[in-house]
Amino acid sequence: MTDPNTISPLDLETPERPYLDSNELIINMGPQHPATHGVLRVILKLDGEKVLGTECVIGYLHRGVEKIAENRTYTMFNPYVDRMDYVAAVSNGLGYCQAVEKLLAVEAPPRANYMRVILTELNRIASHQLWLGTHALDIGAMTPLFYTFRDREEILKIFEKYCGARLTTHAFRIGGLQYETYAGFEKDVKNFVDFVKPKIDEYEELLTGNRIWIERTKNVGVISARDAIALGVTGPVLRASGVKWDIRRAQPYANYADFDFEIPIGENGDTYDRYIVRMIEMRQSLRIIEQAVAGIPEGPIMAKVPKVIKPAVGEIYHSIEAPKGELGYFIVSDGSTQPYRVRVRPPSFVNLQALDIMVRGMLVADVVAVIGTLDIVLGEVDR
Amino acid sequence: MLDSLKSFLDGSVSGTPGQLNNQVWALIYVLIIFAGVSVAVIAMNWLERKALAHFQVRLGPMRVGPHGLLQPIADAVKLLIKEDIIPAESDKFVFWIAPLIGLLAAFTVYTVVPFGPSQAVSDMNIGILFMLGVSSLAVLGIVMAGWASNSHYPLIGALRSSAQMVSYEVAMGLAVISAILMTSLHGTGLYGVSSLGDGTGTLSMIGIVQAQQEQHVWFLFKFFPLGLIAFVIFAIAMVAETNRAPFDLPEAESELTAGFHTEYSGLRWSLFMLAEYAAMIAVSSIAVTLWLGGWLRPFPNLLSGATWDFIFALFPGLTFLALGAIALLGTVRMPKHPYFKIQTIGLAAFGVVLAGIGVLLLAVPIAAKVSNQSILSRSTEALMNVYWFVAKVAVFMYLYIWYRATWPRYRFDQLMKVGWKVMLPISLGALILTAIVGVLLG
Amino acid sequence: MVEKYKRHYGSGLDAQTYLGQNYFTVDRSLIPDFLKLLRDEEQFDYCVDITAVHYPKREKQFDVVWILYSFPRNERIRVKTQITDGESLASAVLIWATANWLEREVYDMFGIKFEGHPDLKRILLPDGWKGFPLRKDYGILQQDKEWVQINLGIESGQ
Amino acid sequence: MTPVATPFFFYMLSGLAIIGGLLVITRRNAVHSALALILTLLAVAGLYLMLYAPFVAGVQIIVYAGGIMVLFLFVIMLVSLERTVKERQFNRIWPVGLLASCALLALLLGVYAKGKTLFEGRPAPPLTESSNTQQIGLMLYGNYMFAFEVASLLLLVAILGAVIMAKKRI
Repeated sequence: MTDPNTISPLDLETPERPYLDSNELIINMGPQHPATHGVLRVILKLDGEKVLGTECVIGYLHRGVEKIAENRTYTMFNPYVDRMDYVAAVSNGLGYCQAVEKLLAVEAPPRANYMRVILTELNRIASHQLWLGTHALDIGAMTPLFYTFRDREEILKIFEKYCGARLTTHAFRIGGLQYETYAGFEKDVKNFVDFVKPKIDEYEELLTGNRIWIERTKNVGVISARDAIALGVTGPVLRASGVKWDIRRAQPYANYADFDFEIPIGENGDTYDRYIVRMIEMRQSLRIIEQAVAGIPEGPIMAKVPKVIKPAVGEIYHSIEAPKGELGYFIVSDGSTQPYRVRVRPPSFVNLQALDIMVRGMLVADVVAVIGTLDIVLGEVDR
Repeated sequence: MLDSLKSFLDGSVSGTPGQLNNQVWALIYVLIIFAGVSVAVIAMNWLERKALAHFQVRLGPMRVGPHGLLQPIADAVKLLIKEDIIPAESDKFVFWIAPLIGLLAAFTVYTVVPFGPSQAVSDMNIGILFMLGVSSLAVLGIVMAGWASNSHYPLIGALRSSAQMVSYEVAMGLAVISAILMTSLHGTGLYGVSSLGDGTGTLSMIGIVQAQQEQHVWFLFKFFPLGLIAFVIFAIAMVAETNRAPFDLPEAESELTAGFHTEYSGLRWSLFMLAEYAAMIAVSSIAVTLWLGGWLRPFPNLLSGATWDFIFALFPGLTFLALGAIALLGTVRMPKHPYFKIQTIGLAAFGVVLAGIGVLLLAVPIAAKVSNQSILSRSTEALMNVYWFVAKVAVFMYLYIWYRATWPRYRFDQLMKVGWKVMLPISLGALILTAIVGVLLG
Repeated sequence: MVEKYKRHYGSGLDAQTYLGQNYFTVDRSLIPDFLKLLRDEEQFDYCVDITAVHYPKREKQFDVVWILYSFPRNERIRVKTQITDGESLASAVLIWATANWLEREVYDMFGIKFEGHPDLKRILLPDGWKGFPLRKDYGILQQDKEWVQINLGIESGQ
Repeated sequence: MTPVATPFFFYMLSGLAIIGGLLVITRRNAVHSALALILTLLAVAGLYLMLYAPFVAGVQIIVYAGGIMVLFLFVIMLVSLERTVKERQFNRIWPVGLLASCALLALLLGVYAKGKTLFEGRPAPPLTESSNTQQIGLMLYGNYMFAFEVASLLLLVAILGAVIMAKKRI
C-alpha cells in the first residue's frame, strides 16, 4: 500500500521501465465512458491491464455554485444546493437549511424535524438504491439496476406527492418546512417500508452470495482505516474500513438523537464491505423511518424566522451525514441578506481523491468497480 | 441434374449430400442452413431482448410491430443504412476483412452440424475436429478487429479475447475428447455393462449421435457422473468461447466501452453481432450433438415402434399450434383502442400463420400414417430430427439469456484462473477416469 | 489546550468561540508548526476542509480556513489565518493527505499558492484559464473569453 | 467418393500457399505477415485434405492457424510496431537466409528429379478415408510410441523453460 501522503502525481511522459515498455498504455477513461457515472475523466497508466497510477480530471460539470451563492439571498440559494448531489437532494437541503438556522440561532420545531428525518432517510435509501443498481451494472450484473429503479420510484412518488418534485425536491425551508404533510403521508411511508423490506432481501439474494460478485468485490479497492482518515474519506467508505463514525450519532443534528439505530462497520475496507455496509444502512434507515413515523408529533412546522434573513456577522460550519459522507456547509455572513461566502464540503469530491491509492496495482476492471463503490456524483464533485 | 435431385427425394439412397457426392443438394442444404441460421439469429435477437426485459421487470421492444415483433427488421434496416465509419488511423484492409473472418468461421461450422442422419451438408469423418478448428479461427477476426482499429480499448478487448479463447479451448477440447472416447467404450455406467454399439470410435458428428443411439444412452448420462462433468465443463467453456456473459470481457461495456468492436459501426458491426449469435448456435449444436443425443427424440429405443414414432411426430405441429395460440391470446389481450388496431391485426395474422404452420406440420405425419407413402414418411422423419435438434439447441439459447440476466462479469485474471486452475484439471481428470472406467467395464 | 498554546505562541495566536464553534486565529508564520502540532499532540487527525474567504478591502486580503475534526475527542475546530495576495502558505499535504485536492481547489478559486504541494494545478477549471473566480473582484458573468474561443471554438460560453 | 476438379484445387491451394509465403517475407508490418502466414497454413491444410489426410488437416487448422498464430498475433500486438518497422536488425542476416533457402531448394529439386528412384516404384496406396484417424492413432501409439513420447517430453521441457523464464519467482 502506497503512503497516501507521499503519493506522487502521475508522470504521463516517461514510462516506468523505459526499456521494457512493450505494453505500457495510457488510457483516457472518460469523460464519455459508460462507467464513470457522468463526466469524470480518469487517466489510467496501465502495464498491460495492471494499473500503475491514475489521475482524475474533473470539473466538466462545474457550475460555480459557491459563486452563485454570493450573489443570491439566503432563501434564493436554497434550491441551488439540490443541484449538487442531485440523487440526494433532500440531504443537501437539510444541511444548508440547518447551517443557516444555526447562523440565525433558530431551531426548527419538532414536527418539522421529524419530517426532515423521514424525508432524508427516504432519500438515503433512494441514493443507496441508485448506487447499488449502477454499481452492480458496472460489475456486469444488469438486472439489479432495474429492480432498484423500480423500488426507488416509490420513494420518488412520495416526494412528488409531498412537494411536487421528484429529484430536486427543495423540500425544506430555512426554519422548518413550507408544506404540511398531505393526507395519507404516514400511511404511504409505512406502506413503503413494508414494501421495500423484502425488496432489499431480493437485491441481496441476487448479489450477496453470488460467487462472481464476491470474487469481484472482495479485496478489491482496499483502503485501511488509517489511510481513509488521512484522506478525509467519510460516509460508508470510511465505515467499511472499520471506523465507527456517523455524524448522526457523533454530533446529532435534527432529532437523530431520539432514534435507535445501529451504525454498521466493515472489517477489511474492501468493495464487498462497502456493499454490505450500505445494504445494512438501508435497513437501518428503514428502522429510523418506522420510529419517526410512529412518533411524529403534532405542532407547527415553521419556526419564527424573519421575513428577510439577515444573520449577524459571523461564520458557521455545519455538517450532516449525507448518503455519501460528510456534507458540510461553511457560511460566512457579513450581515447582509446575501451570504458573503458559502463553502460546500462535498463528500464525493474528497472521497474521489482516494481512488488513486485504492486502484494502484489493481486491474482495469477494478477501477470501474472502485469508482462505483466510492459512490460519487459528478454534480457534487464539480459543483 | 434432375436425376440427382430426384434420387435424393424418393429415398432410394440415404446419406448426406457430401457422402453421396451430390453437389446440387449440398448447395441447397447450404442455402437452407444459411437462411435458417440467419432467421434464427434474428429470432434470437428479438427473444433475447424480450426475455431479458422480462427478467428485468420491463417490457422490452413494444413499438415496432405487435410486441416488437418487427424490431429486429427495423434494427437490421437501421444498421444497413447507417454511416459506415472507418477510423482514419486504422489499418483499412485488416479493418475491412476482420468481420468477414468472424462471420465466415461462424457459418462454415454449420457444414457438419447434423440436423439428422442425412440432414447435414457433409458428414466428415473428422467432423468434430473440423468444427473445433474452424470455430477457433473466429478469434482471428476479433484479434484483427481489435488491432486494426488502432485504438486502446479495442486493443485491450482483443488481447483479452485471444487469451480467453485460447485458454478455454483447451478445457473445451478435453471435454470433447472424453465424449469422443465414449463412442468407443461399452458400458453405460449406472445401467451396468452392456454390449450395445460396435465399439469403434468416431470423430464424425453423425457417428457420435448414432453411437449414442446404439448404446441406448445420451453421453450426458453415460458413466454417470463423468459424462455430466465433461458436459458441464463444455457448457461453461462454450460461453467463454463465444464471449457471452458472464465471460463477456472482450466487450465488457462498463470497462472497455464495447471492446474489440468499439470502432465499428453500421453493417460491419452487425456482421460481428451476426457472427456472435451464429457462433452461439454453433457451439450449442456441438453440445447437443455430443451429449444430448443430437437429433434423437427422447427415448428412441425404450419407446420405439410405429405408434410412439407417430406420437412424437406430432410434437412439431403441436409446438407451432401452441405458439400460435399464445399469439392469438396476445391478440385478445391487446388494448381495444383504435390506435392498436393495426398491431392487433398484425398479431392475429402472425398467430394464424404460426397455427397454419402447426397444422401443416401435423398434417404431414398424419398423412404419412394414413397413406403410407415413402416420401411422406421420409419427410416426417426429417421433420422430427430437425425439430428435436432445434428444440435442444433452443434450450441452450435460453440459458445464454438467463446467464446474462443473472450474473455479474468475471474479472480477467479470475477468468484465466478458472480456466486453467479449475476447468482444465477437472476436464483432464474426467477424461482419464472415463478411459479407466471404460476399460474396466468394457 | 487554548491556554497552553497561547502561552507557547504568544500574540501570534488567538482563540475564539462563535455560536458554540471554536476557532483559532493564527499568524501565517506559525501555520505549518501549529497544524502539525494539532494533529500530533491534539489528535486532530481528520482534515475536513480547507477553504478561503476573500476580503478585497482588507490589507491582508485572504482568510484561509482549515476545518479540523478529531475522532478521539469528537470535536471540531477551525484554524484561520490571514494572508495578503501573492503570499504563499506551506502545504498541509504531508500532514493530511486529503489536503491535496482541497488545496488545489483553493488555488484554483483564489490563486493562493501552497508551497511543497506535489502537484499544484487547477482542478475544477481547465488548465490555462485566467482569473480566480471566487475572488470578489471576479464578476459572476465573467469568463476567460480567450480560452473559450480558442478551446471551444465558440464566441462565448454564456 | 470421387474427387472434384482435383487439378484446379491443387493449383489454387498451392498458389495461395506460395503467395501467402511470399507475403510473409515481404510485408514490413508484422501483423500483415502473420495474417499471410495464416493464409499459407490454411492452404496447406487444404492440400492435406486433398491427400486424404483429413485428420492432419484438422489438426493443422486447430494447432497452427487457430492456436499458434493467435499467440503470434497476441505477442506482435503487444510490441510497439512503430519501432520495429524502423529497425533493420532482422534483415541483416539475409545472406544466411538466402543460403538456407538455396539449400532447401536444391534438396527439393533433387528429390523431385530422383524421386522415382528414391521411393521405389509404387507410391503408398491412399488410405481409405474412414480409417485415416484410426490408423494415425495406431501408428503413433504403436510403431512410433517411443518417438511420440520423446516429442512430448521435449514439449514438457519447453513448457518448464517458458514458465521459468516468464516467472521471476517460483
